[in-house]
Amino acid sequence: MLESRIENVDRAEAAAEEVARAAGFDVDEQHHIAMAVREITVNAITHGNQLDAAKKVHLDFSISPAGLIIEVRDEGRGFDASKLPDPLAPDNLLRQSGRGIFLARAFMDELDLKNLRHGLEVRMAKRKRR
Amino acid sequence: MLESRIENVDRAEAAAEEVARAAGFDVDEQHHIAMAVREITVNAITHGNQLDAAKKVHLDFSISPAGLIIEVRDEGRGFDASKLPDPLAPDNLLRQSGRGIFLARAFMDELDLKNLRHGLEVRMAKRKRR
Amino acid sequence: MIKMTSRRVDGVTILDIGGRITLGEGSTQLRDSIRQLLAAGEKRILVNLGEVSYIDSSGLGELVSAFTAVRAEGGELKLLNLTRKVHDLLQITKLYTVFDVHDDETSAIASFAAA
Amino acid sequence: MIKMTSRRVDGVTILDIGGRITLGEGSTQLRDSIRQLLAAGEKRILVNLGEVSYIDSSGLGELVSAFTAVRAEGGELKLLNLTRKVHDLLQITKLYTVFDVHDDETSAIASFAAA
Ligand SMILES: Nc1ncnc2c1ncn2[C@@H]1O[C@H](COP(=O)(O)OP(=O)(O)O)[C@@H](O)[C@H]1O
Ligand SMILES: Nc1ncnc2c1ncn2[C@@H]1O[C@H](COP(=O)(O)OP(=O)(O)O)[C@@H](O)[C@H]1O
Repeated sequence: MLESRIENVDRAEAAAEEVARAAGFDVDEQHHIAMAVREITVNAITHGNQLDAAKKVHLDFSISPAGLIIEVRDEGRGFDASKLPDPLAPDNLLRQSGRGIFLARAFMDELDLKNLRHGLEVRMAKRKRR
Repeated sequence: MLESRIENVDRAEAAAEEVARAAGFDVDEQHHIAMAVREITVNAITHGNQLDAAKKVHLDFSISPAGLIIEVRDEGRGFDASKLPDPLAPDNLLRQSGRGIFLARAFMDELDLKNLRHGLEVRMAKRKRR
Repeated sequence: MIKMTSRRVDGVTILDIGGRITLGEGSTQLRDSIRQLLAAGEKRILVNLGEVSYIDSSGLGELVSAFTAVRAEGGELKLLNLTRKVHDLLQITKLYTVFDVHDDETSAIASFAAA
Repeated sequence: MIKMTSRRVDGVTILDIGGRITLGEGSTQLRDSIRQLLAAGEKRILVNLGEVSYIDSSGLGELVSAFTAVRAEGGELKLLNLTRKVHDLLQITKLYTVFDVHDDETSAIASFAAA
């Protein structure tokens, strides 16, 4: 259970790092995977559940021969991902926020956002290099 | 990816412990969950995949408000769980082996074995105390 | 898990940071430090990230805010000693093109405009 | 991550174990140590588990095998200083009823039959 508290971000991140290690990713990849999970969990807790401790975050790690699949699901209202501003656009470069999903996407091989009836589901995948 | 090597047991165990911590379980519970994953992963690698490095173990951790669900799946032949000997029976007490599933079951709230077409799936659940 | 100390060399304030600049940890301290320096009239700030192990998007945002806050006061904020991780992060986010980044403290200090 | 040393006190061999007795780590060493002791004619063995942090089912199996191996040679194997974790494990598996378990080294040594 992840209550919507910021401390739980560190826990989710540490769990992701350890799972990535178990899945056989190297230390750089472990760091990138952990960071992606951090960013997406922060979003789930702040934007999704809006720090409402009654709302939870659901976290799923799946280690398979192909790599690692991670799903983070919150109980918020979701959002329209097609409206995500590009943090690299010159007008956005000096904005304080708006780099979380961008970074998570950069560090994973796949990142899909899906609005569920109650909440946002983010599904990320990282494939093993051979 | 978990290749069928014994080192990967330690990795799976460490991952389980960290995920259990992230899920908010206390240190004793973390240890018990990690130990259950260790026992079931050892079985998957030795009895299931029979140390064949070409065969993999699939590991899934799911943190939800209710607790933690863990699935371990191998690519072996499965077995008939109804024939599992009771390690507490007086005749079995001094046997060297046969305590793995028993211990995993003792440490988790639920443990179900399912023979799939190719391999055994063990699904374990641990609920949060309130 | 964050350490922040400042020292003054040749009219430039060097902010040495160590640890993590992440949401809830280093981000707030970084903001406070920059505010204090600006309140004290220090406008030439060199942020030494050599001992920073980790920056997340919140920490990056705080660095950008520090940069724009100092610039708004007519000052300059530059970066010193990026670890590989931090360097990669600035590259990916194109913030590398925003910041003046140095590897050598002496030449970094010299690069600030004279008072 | 496993330490195993033996010492002799009043005709009893005390095997001090530290670390993990688990598959691939401590289990094999434990088996080898017991074999060596039996080969050397040592049949009164007190296994000190005070510094053992972790035993898995493989380690438990190895302890049971050690117990039966020593008994088969007409000797005795007893346990000393269980941590709470190890104690719980022996309780759950009913092995607590198999082993003679002691908390005090002196009285544990005294409990062995005279040679
Ligand atoms: N779990 C979520 N629920 C609702 N909205 C979200 C969620 N995650 C992200 N968003 C929206 O997407 C925007 C961009 O997120 P992100 O790229 O992580 O940057 P930041 O969090 O810094 O704004 C957020 O500001 C928010 O509006
Ligand atoms: N993943 C598996 N695939 C096939 N057989 C299994 C698997 N896991 C357990 N078994 C069978 O169940 C038995 C009991 O397992 P367990 O309780 O863990 O004790 P042990 O592994 O010490 O024998 C094993 O000996 C094996 O025959």
